[in-house]
Amino acid sequence: MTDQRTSSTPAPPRPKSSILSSLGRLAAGNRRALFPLLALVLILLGNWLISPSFFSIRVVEGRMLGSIIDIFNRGAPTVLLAIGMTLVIATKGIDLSVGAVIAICGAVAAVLISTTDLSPYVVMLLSVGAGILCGLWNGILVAIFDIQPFIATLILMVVGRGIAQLITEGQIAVFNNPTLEFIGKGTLFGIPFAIILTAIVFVIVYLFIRRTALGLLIESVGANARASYYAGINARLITLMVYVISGICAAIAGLIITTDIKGADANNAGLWLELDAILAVVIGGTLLSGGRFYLALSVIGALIIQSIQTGIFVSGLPPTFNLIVQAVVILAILFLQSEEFRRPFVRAWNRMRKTA
Amino acid sequence: MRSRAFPLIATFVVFVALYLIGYQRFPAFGTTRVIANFLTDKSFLGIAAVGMTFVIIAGGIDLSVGSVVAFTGVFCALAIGRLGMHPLVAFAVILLIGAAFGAIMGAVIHFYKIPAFIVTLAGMFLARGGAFVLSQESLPIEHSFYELIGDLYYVFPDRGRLTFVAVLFVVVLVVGIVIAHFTRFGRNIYAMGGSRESAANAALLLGVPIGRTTIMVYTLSAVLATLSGIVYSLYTSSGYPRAAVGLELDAIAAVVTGGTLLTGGVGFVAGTFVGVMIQGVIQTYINFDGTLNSWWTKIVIGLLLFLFIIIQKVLTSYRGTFTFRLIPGLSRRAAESKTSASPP
Amino acid sequence: AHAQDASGAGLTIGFAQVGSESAWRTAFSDAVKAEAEARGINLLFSDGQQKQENQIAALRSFIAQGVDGIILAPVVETGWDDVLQEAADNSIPVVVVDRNVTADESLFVTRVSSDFVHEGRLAAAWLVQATAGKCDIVELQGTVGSSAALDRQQGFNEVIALFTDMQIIASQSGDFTRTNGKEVMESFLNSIDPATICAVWAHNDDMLIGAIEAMKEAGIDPGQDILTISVDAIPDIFKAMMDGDANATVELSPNMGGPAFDAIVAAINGETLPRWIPVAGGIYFPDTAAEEYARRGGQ
Amino acid sequence: MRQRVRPFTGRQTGLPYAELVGEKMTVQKNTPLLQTQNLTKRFGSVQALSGVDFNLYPGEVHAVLGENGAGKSTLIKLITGVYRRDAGEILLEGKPIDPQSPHEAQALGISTVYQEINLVPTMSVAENIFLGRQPRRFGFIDMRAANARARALLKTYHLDIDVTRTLSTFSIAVQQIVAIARGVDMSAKILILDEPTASLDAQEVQMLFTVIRALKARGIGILLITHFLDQVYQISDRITVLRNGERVGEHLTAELPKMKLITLMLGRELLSETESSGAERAAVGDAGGAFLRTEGIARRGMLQPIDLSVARGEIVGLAGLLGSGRTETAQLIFGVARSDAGSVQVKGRKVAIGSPRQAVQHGFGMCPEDRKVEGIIADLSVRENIILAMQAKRGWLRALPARKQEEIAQQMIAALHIVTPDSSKPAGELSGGNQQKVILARWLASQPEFLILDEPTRGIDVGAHAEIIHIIKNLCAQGMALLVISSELAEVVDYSHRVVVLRDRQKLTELTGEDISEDNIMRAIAEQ
Ligand SMILES: Nc1ncnc2c1ncn2[C@@H]1O[C@H](COP(=O)(O)OP(=O)(O)OP(=O)(O)O)[C@@H](O)[C@H]1O
Ligand SMILES: Nc1ncnc2c1ncn2[C@@H]1O[C@H](COP(=O)(O)OP(=O)(O)OP(=O)(O)O)[C@@H](O)[C@H]1O
Ligand SMILES: [Mg+2]
Ligand SMILES: [Mg+2]
Repeated sequence: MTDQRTSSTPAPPRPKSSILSSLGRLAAGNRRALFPLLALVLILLGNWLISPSFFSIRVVEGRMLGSIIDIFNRGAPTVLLAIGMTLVIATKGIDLSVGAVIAICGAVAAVLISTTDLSPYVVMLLSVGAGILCGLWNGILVAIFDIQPFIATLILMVVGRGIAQLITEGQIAVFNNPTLEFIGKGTLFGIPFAIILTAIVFVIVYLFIRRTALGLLIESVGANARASYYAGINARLITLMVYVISGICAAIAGLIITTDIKGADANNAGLWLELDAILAVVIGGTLLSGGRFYLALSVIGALIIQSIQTGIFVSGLPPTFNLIVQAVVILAILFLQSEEFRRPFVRAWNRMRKTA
Repeated sequence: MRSRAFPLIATFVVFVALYLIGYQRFPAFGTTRVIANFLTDKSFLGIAAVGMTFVIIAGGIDLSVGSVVAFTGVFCALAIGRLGMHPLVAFAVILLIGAAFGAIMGAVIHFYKIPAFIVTLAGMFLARGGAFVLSQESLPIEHSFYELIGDLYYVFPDRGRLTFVAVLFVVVLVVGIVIAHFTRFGRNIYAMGGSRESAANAALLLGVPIGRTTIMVYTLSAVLATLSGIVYSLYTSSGYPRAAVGLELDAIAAVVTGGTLLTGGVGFVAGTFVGVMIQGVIQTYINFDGTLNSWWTKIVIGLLLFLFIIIQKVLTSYRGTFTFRLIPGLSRRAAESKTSASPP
Repeated sequence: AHAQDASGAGLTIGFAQVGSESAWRTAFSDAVKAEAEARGINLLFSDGQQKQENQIAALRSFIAQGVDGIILAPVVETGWDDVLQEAADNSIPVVVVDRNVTADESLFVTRVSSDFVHEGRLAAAWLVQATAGKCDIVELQGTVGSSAALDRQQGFNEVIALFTDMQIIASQSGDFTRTNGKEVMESFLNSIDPATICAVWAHNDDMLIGAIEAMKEAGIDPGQDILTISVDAIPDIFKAMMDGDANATVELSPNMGGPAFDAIVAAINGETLPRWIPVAGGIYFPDTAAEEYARRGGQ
Repeated sequence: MRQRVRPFTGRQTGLPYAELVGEKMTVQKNTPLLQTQNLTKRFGSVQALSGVDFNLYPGEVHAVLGENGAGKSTLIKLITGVYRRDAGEILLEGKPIDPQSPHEAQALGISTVYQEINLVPTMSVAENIFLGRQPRRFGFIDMRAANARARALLKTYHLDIDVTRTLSTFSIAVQQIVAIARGVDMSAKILILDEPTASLDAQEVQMLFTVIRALKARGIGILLITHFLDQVYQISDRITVLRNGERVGEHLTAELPKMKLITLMLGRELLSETESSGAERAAVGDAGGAFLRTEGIARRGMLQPIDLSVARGEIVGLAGLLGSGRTETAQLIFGVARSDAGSVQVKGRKVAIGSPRQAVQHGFGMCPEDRKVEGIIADLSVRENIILAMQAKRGWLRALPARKQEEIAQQMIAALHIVTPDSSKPAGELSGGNQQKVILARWLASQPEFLILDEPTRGIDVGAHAEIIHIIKNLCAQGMALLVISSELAEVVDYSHRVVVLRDRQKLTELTGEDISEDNIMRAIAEQ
């Protein structure tokens, strides 16, 4: 299904399947994709000013290394979470539990691989299965029991970390299994596998959402649940599905984070990552009040957040200032995106052009 | 005919039931000690949660409160300890700073149409970061005024202590209830949150001054968060930049368990009080039990919260059929009893 | 108070723990619980989830319950005056473990802890020896503002300040976690020529273990190309030593339960105690790694 | 004493003495209460208003008429500061004003009832009426007084409801009355009513007009927008007609014949109001066999047991006053609410319908009454709104190809004359009447066998009204079964083969064939 949503008003053609095509749209003058992309470019340039070697890529033992690779590699979990979170937010929901789900799925994988003889592939499946269960739990609370998403997922956010600790008994469950570790540490064609995996997940989710009518129905339910109900849409099923997708994304993120350090850290894995994911979605332009969503721009949003993070690391600034720098940069991006903020500048610019 | 306060009453009933279960297991629950402890230990959470209630009813959210609490504490510690300010002066100054902080967040939300979630998230980073810049270490506050406040408590016969901060919490609560229900500002907040869903904002068309109300709501929340920070600094006699991490989530949980809808427009400040107390009971119960290890503590807290919400849900929707409740918003009109009316 | 059996059997003691933010913390909690069980003490455990307010509430619950004694592992040093006063008013002895508190000394019986500043000094001293006082160091800090991070940094910096050729060339917070330790190390290796880095100094073992992964992926041999030093002495760091990836770790002993219980019993019996009961912590090297690993229950 | 007062002379005002002392009204006629000059507004590619001049005098009812999307609501929203104008002036009593928000407009004495019901659904009726101007005692809101006053106020509209109940629990008609009551109660100088009577029945309309006349007598200027031309001739003094955002004329009502008015509005002649004879009715009867038959479906507190049948190719009208249970009947049939008694047969087979989704699977469709809440999905495009029901019917797995979507949307836009620059415009930005058409299009696109229409012509202009009725008849001729609810009896009488009359949530009687007439329906309702 190609998307033909073009519009005269600021409304929104939906980004296509990749960052590249988003860039293409930028050339086509697409306002919505413009500002997140512009922000990303500006931040990367800023990083390059701070650290001249920012864009350089070394190859060591067949593995590409460099800050720019780091951004994609380190950003992978946030990107994954942002993909799931976008869909959840589009239905007017929110999923606070993703950080805890990361911990659970990581713990499941680590404990299973180190204490049983299961094949690593089975372990991966079981770990993703745990993510599906978590998503189902959230989805059932929200869709069937009609509990407010914030509070419904807050429950799993609290309980989930406890469950993860229960599984690992409060220790960091370490393991040694090259197959499993490949998810987080392996490389394919020199590119860290986590990046490739994330790209694959993105494409699959994108196709799943846009090739079926799911995307439209999600937007419809998010924009007006009651009218959608009258139109004969099964809002319950849709809601359930987005939470499950979010659970799956979190599980994969959990596998990446866990295998990256060869240990499941139930206490810290994915801690506060849900906030990053939500932030990424918002930077991408999806409204927290539901409705229209922009999957590719959420990915850009996640990369922006990671670029800020990596930029801070390479800057050598004392860590005391980390939070302030993040806040200022994020605010700057949001101001840049705010039409109301830009308006006076645009006017002044137009006036200048006229007089000139 | 069902009263609109019904959810509030249901919430309260469940709270009492929860408390009685605790009492049945630990008789000490019945002492004024434990009851007064609820108020004292949850005073700063409660004060922040009152502010959060307004923001949520207005259809927004304020994630900055925990950081504002920390910043306030560190600021007070420095102002009193380093600059030699009298605590009352320091309080006045920080309350003004807090008010300005809230007003700016509100203005950014209103004028630049940036979602509250993100603006206040940035506010959260800024305030916490600011606290770190002021001091990385925890700073003790030693001042006779703090001792004075610390000694200001009423002792019940069974040695329970009604502290100053507990009383302050109750006062803020009462003032909050009055503002919410008996002032035009309060009603405008409800109107704003209740019509956020409508495409052409009904509150705007009805003549609610949206901009002013938005700014005032976030100012109120920030002022109460600052007050909460002052209470926290009184409670601990110190300022610590890492204090109250995640307080906003607790506050939101208290507001929501108190029956306020995150979609805005519906809720009670008094409900928030019950929500805060429920957290107190759960915490005290776990502390009294003393056998839960770290992870079981988390699991039990979450499950009790879950249990509570389910019971509340069942109680408050006993009339609507199941179908109605599945669709948000549908329940209200269709499921509520429509008294048969005679045509004019 | 009536005289008490030296083991403390039959006492009810409340233990306000910080939380379970790290594996070391969990080991610490487990050690205290095991000790209580061995002694027949009825231990009320409270997990503060890294929040002082929760810990204060826990202390007040303990007081309301009328426990015989309280062990407090404070999340932060300040802010305990009022609640300790309340315990004192109710004649409940309090022993502070792990970290210090700034409250008036009369309000608690004693303090059982190691010395974070000392740990930092110890780490620095070893590095000075190992590099003959000439080394460019990258530092992985703990969580910003935590007392462990602040004190370890202070102790370490005090020592290296004495050597003009020793300096910290990059420093960033890794939040005490493996993931962040790895991420920060990666960015160091990208922005600084790895050949110029002489050593990694991590405020805890977990961050170092993450950093070791980062170094390996960048084709650097940790422990060889870049020296490593960290604090905690958790089992996994000994494993790393056995693999030749880590050079030294300073111990932070989790076994503070025994002395703490002893102190409470002594206080109940009216004995006077020293203000500070230090717990021994040494520095460990690869030569004893295998044996330490086994001793600490590594598989 | 009187002699001492300095006599008025024309010199002071420059006007003839006679005009000043003679007819007070004349003076006021010369200074409009509200004046707009050259008002212009553009939304993206749509020129909603261009250079509109408009005058409202004290004590007159001035109707602003035009097709759906002509710019009527935009005119109002510019006056009250909801939108910023691109150009033009607004003068109040001769002085330029520039309200930045409805709040400021209100403060200037302009009170407005907007087209869609714009009240706060989560607040009580009384609070909605007094929002922003609550009675206070000692500085605090006195809710008791507010409730009492609200009750008294609504009494004048013969509405006896519990004013402390949440607004959203009331039907759309009640909400409409509440909105009007609020607006009227606040009106100081000017009252603007944007389609206030869209969901009211004849009695309510008369009540409103009584109130309007009283305001008129007080010298308040009233701007009225409506699509009911009969009402225009009944109440208004003057008419301004807008077409495509331009003013095409201002006339005294008395001097403008209806047909000329329609031609002015549409810019063309109206489709001839066609056939509809008793003979035709008899011909259909139950030729197609009953598509739907309900036996005693009911729900406690909502509807008494009701028997109903609709045949293929038949239009069944539901008539009754407000609150008589028409919407409830539709909701039970469509599965929005689950019935707790009785049974439903579709094509002779017993079925259980527990949700709209199941109803849709059985070939049902329903245009709900409350288009803003239950109908339109404002954020989605016109195209997506149109294909939504069809897509829901296919299930989420089988997406409708984009080309097909566009094709259907274009078809519907053309067939229903939906005014929109293209199919990708967000539906929420369409004018009210066009939104209504989009919802109709949604259900037509899903090709139902049985369609329920609850107030399908609400807010539809005369031209479109005729078109929609035409469409309804055509659908019926093609063998679709229709159940239509409308407050306009004339309309019901026009197209129904059978009329079911409801009162007090109960079926009173059924009229067929020659018996169908407005008189008979009214009589049935009035009968004890
Ligand atoms: N907020 C908006 N954004 C974009 N276009 C708009 C907006 N509001 C109105 N329009 C467009 O302006 C035109 C005039 O709309 P308006 O609502 O004034 O019509 P109207 O005369 O009130 O019609 P109706 O009788 O259907 O209510 C329409 O084409 C509509 O699509
Ligand atoms: N005149 C009235 N006085 C009091 N309550 C009324 C009046 N009219 C309607 N109501 C309320 O409105 C509720 C819903 O009636 P509703 O309008 O949905 O029925 P209806 O027959 O579908 O009417 P319509 O379709 O004409 O709006 C009734 O339960 C009643 O409480
Ligand atoms: Mg209109
Ligand atoms: Mg109706």
